[in-house]
Amino acid sequence: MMELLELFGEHPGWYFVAATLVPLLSFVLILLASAMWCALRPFRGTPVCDALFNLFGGEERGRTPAYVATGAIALAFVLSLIGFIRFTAQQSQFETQIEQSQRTLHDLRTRAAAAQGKDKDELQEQIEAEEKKLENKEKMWESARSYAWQGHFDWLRIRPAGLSDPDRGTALQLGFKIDSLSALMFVMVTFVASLIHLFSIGYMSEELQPEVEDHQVHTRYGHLVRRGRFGRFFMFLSLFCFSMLNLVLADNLFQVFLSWELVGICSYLLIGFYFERQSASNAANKAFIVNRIGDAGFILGLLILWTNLGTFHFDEIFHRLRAPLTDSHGGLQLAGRFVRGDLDPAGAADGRQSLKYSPNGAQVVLFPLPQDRAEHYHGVGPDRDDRVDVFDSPKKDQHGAMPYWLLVAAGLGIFLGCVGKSAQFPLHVWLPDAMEGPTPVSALIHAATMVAAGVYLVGRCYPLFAYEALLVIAYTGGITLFVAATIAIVMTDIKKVLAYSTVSQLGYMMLALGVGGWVAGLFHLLTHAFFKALLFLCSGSVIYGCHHEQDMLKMGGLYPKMKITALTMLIGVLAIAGIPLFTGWYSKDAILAQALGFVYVHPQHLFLFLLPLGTAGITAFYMSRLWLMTFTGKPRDEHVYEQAHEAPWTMTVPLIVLAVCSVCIAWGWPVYDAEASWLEHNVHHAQHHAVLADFGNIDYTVSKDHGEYWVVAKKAEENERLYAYYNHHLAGNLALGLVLIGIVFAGLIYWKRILDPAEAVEQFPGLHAFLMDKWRFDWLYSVVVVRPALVVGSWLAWFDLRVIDGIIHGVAYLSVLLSKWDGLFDNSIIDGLVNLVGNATYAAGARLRNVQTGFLRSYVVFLVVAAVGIFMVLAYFVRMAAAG
Amino acid sequence: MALTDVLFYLLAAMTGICALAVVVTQNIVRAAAWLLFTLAGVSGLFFLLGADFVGATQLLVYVGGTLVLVVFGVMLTAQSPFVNMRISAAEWGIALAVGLVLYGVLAASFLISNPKGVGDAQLGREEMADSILLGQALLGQWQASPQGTMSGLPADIHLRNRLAVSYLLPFEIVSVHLLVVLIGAAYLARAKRRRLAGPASLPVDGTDVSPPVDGQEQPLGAQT
Amino acid sequence: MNLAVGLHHFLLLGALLFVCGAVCMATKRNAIGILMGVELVLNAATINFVAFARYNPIFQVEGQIFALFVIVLAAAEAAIALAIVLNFYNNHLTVDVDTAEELKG
Amino acid sequence: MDLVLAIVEALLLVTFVAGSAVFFIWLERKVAGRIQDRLGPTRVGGRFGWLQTIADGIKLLVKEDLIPADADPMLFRLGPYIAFCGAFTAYLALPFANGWVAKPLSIAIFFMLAVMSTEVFGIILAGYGSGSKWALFGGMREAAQMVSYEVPMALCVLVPVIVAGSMDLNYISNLQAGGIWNWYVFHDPFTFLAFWTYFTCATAQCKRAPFDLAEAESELVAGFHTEYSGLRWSFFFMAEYGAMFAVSGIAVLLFLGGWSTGLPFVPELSSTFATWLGSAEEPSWLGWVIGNVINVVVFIVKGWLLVFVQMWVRWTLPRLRIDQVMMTCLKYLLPISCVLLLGVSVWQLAVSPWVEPYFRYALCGVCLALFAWMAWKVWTTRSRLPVTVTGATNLWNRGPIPPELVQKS
Repeated sequence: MMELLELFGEHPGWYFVAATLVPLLSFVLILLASAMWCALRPFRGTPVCDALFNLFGGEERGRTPAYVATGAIALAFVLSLIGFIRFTAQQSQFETQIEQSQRTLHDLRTRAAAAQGKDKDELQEQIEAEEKKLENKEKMWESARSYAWQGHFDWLRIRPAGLSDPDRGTALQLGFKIDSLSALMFVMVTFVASLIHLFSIGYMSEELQPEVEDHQVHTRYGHLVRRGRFGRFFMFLSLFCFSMLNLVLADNLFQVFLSWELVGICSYLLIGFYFERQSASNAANKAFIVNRIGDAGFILGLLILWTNLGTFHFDEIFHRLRAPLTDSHGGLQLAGRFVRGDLDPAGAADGRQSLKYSPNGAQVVLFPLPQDRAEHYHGVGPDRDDRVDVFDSPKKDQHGAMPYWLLVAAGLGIFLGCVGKSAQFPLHVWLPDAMEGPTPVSALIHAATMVAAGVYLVGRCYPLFAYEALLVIAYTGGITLFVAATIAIVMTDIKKVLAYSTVSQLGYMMLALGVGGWVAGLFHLLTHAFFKALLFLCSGSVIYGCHHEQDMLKMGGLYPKMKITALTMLIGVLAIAGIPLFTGWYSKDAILAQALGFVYVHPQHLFLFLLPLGTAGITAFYMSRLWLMTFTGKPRDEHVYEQAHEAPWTMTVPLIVLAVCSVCIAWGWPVYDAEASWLEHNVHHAQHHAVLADFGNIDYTVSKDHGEYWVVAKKAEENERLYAYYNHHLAGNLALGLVLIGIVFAGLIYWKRILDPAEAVEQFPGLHAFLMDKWRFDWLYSVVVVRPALVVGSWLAWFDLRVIDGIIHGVAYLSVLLSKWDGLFDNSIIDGLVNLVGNATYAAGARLRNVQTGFLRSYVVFLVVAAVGIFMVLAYFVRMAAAG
Repeated sequence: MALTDVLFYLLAAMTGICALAVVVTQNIVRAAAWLLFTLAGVSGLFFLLGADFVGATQLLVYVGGTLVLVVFGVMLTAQSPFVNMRISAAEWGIALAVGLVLYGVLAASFLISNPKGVGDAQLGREEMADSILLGQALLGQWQASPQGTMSGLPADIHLRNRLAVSYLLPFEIVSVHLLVVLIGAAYLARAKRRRLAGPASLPVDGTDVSPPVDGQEQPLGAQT
Repeated sequence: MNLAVGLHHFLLLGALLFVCGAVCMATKRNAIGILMGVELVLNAATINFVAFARYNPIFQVEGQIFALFVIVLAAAEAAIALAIVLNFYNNHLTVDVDTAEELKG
Repeated sequence: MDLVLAIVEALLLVTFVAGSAVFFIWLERKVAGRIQDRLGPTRVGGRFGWLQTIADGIKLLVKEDLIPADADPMLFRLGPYIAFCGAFTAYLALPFANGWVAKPLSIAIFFMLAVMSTEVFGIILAGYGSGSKWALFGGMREAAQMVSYEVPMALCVLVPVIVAGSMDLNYISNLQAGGIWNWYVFHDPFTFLAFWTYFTCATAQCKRAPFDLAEAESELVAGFHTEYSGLRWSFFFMAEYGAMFAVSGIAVLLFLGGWSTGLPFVPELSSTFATWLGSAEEPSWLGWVIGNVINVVVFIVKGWLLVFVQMWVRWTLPRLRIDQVMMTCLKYLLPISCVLLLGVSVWQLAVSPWVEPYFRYALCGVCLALFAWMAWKVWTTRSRLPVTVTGATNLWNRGPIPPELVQKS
């Protein structure tokens, strides 16, 4: 215990490790308890077993699992909050010093301007001193910007056979890297997850009863009746949280992949929670299989990286791929970017090849590790000598080269994995079906854990995405957000609408990441988590209140019935729509601004701005449609309306808390300033300098003696970031106009009911049908993938049954024959021998039995006779010895 | 033919004859009596040999203790003193034959190996270790380790650890062992309920050997 | 063989006692009789010890001490044996060792 | 020559044992008569009733020896002899005076205990061989009692042996020569207690009252010698009285200074006389003999006193029950004797060097004072011994006696 505390003291990163492990602990606890319960159940009756059985919950296991899981995740939240506070405190001390010295410098200058004479000289001296101090502060600022807690240990070490010493060989590591991004993710995930747990206690309460009747499953004897699965649900939730936290915690791709798969299986288990329902099990399978497709790409990327770089560790990968910031002569022109070149066949010597720098070369230079000693390093690039010797199979501390297309492929592969997880355009089909799971699960998947994982991973791996890969990401996001939004317009299932809104919001994030809005995308990820969780929980509350009625066509006018739900959901709607001063506003405008800047610099990608801009309006439209259809107007279904009621406090309290968060979680000072968001500022700390290198036009020509590099706008019209910075309000206002239009439309149609949606449907029946069929993706996949797969599968099955099984059966038949002969041999000869020995022994024993009379005196006689015999024999030998 | 020789022959005759009587008699109590004379004769031989302490111990332990114990055993377990526990003449024959062979072997072994006997030591020469010497040997104050090679020990063993050899520890061990044995015996033979209900069959001489009630006749069981 | 008493005479007497004890063990069916036989054998050993102590100065201490040990251990043995006999009697209502044949093969 | 000497010694001892037995029988009668107001012994048998004992002897000699029908004749005959031999052999190692002992043994006391322990066997054989259940019971009881009382007795004997550092009785009693405070009974508290414990055990060992369960007439007719008569019967009593004197002699030798007169500043007599009549260079054997004769007298008187005490106890105290006898031995005397043994060892090792010899003086003084006080009381009360009409005596009565209770004689 004390060691653990000291560990916390000396390395605050362990806060987050602990926060990760706590849900796992609760998972294990609940699992063991349930296992004991099941093991003891048959043996009820004996007092001991009864006592234990009741200890583990008895006949009707209460809410204990829920309390355990909720307590665990709440504890994780507290831990990560403490860790986050300590982290930010350690980080921001640099900046406070900088700002304060800047302030002093400023007023010194003003006073210097005012003053004259000798005190002016004094002031000048002071100014110089302050400037010199500020230079060092700039260094500190840089170090603060890339500040991180890390640590790792070798989990299993792969070394060539016969290589015994533990240091060589490559190791799969488990570790943690805490920068401000992951710290924020921790707080967000644990917080939202805690609220969702709390919500679930109420929502899943009917699973508490020993017998639950599932109205959606029809058996021959009526509805299915099964035992409640309260504990199982919370067990899965805990595992889910653990996997997500572990993913956020990871400092290497391998660990990420592990938790990646864990998240996948958890989503499978939770989506298929009501696995008796055909639809639920189908949805679970669908989610799982679609994710497998993505993971195939992920594994591909991992393999490429492993073979070329020999490491999974994020920082090592980035150091290897991106050019170092400085070398012994100061800043580099290509600092932080990929350095490409061509191998020229000449100059090959002792396992090296000479690589010549060219802007579009087919190879990428791999830079040596470590890079902490920039003095001894001589950079590559136009401003340095443009040749470097690379090794064929480079060690980590040597120069190397890998083909550029492989790098792109690796990036695309990893992105494919993210596409699967985050339900991006080609693979988005599983997410709406995932609504089959319980609503809290949907909330968890959509807000905090699963879909966030993809975006988070893209953000994490940003430095290894080549330009083409980033473009693919951006377009994928653009297409996704548009497609999903259009589908969401026509959906009438309240949860489906939210699902598609999630998809489109994720598209926003992807797009932002693709166009260099690293901060914007992850910022949106965080804010979206809050209001999307809020929206889902609200929908869950509505569904709960309407007795599992999800169709909005049967709702309406529910506002007086459930005020809290309605108001909180309204807040969520406004937030996602991007009304100013709500969280969505800050993040979405940042994305739009970044897209605008990108499009300005690269006009050929105009759609990358138009799609999100238009979709902003569509989003506002369908979200307000959702809210208005649900809560306003006169009820469409009297029955549902009569039954409707407000949810218990365990469900409303999370709503209120989340509503507050989704209003003011992103506020900064001044509040109305979109650029001054506290959250964005924090995320910005974690930004890798590669982002600046790709989109920021970092100027490194400042000489070394001036200190380190910093960011300046060289040519504003070529700098997406600066353009975005200057035109933030332009993009924001455009979006706001569209948003207002969308909201007004929705109000006219669904609240005032001046316009009738049916007319629109009649006017564009094809479009409507097309949208209702979700752009016919499922049909497309079934035609292109599923059916061919089935046909091929049938062939393979035939081959399997006939040929493979035939061979196996033949072999089996032969072996049976052999063993029969062998058995004969065994029975006759081997056993014959054994029995012979046994019988002989038995017969001998039967003979010798007569000696054992059981009469003491006969034993004595034997004894004496034996003694005499031995004595005589001895005497004989002694005589022989004496005789010589 | 000194007096001691005469005494030896007397005692030896008494011992041997009484031992034979122990073998041949069929009444167990008489056997005990014969055994008493045997043991007494043996102790007399010890006194004759000058081993006073051993002789006295023999008397105290054997005659006063063991033999009384044996007789108590007889009394406590007697269905009837004259119950027939004879064995067949064949077994008698076998036992006697084997015994004679054994005796022949034993006698022959040392008569043949050393016809004249070890030296010509006569009784009466005062070279027997008296009790004081014995005690000193027990305490290791007097050298008590074999000197010669007769016991197979190297000849110079007494030069090095002459005073080291002490029989105190074995003596203690034996005494503790004796205590343990007594406790164990008392536990084993503690008064238990007879398995057979009802009084035992009355012996012909009217000796009532029904199970002891207050333990007055059960020195082993009742007194510890 | 001279009439002057020497080591032989004691050894012969010890042998006689030993044989008597052996035969006693071999011919008695009474458990206590067998115990007496054991005592005889032990006495034979004791006689030999003391005789050696007397006639072989090398053993003038050991002989007596071993004799003492033999006597004490004989007492212990008798106590245990009698306890066993009593138990045997409690269980079989007899001391005829021939009835103790539950384990006879 | 030594054969003749051995025979002479044996004869002397036999005569002493037999004679003392006769004397003890007479004494027993007188004591019983005195204590229990038995009028017979105070009247019959001529002067001091000495003829009575002679008559008894003649009667026993001429009486017929009965052997019951279902007795085991051999064992029946063997019993008395074994018992008598046990008691008699003990005298072989019993020194009557300095150096006057039949067989000087360095382990005399051990030898005596050993041979006296064989007496049990005679009694067992007698009890069994008689073929009578009373005899059998008596024998069994007797055997159990004697076997168990041997243990604390031997332990108590070990106490002075530890003090003296030898088992040679002669040596031990010589150590106690000089003043009475040199007697081992006063040596230290443990020897003091050991004396009383030993005496109790000895009383029980030679089956005297109140431990005479063997011949508890009220329960079993006469114990192991129910069936005996005549000479064999008298052998038992010779054994008993012999044992009485033997244990008393042991007590005297171990605790009460043996043949030392107890007068202060008088060293061991025989050597004194020898050097007095002769010189230190060649002491005269005449003086030796004279001194030793006095020693013998002193020793025997002491022994007789103890025997008298045994009789006194017998005719004073009621008889115990057999389980009480066993309990007394095994629950009280045995632990006490063990404690005494340990205590005396500790005393010899740790305490004795500090308190010697003052403790002896103190204890001796206290005991003598006590004794004197008791003697004074007895003497003063004996002068007007009240004899009530019921014949019960009341030794410790105070105050004037009502005259009508005084028996005129």
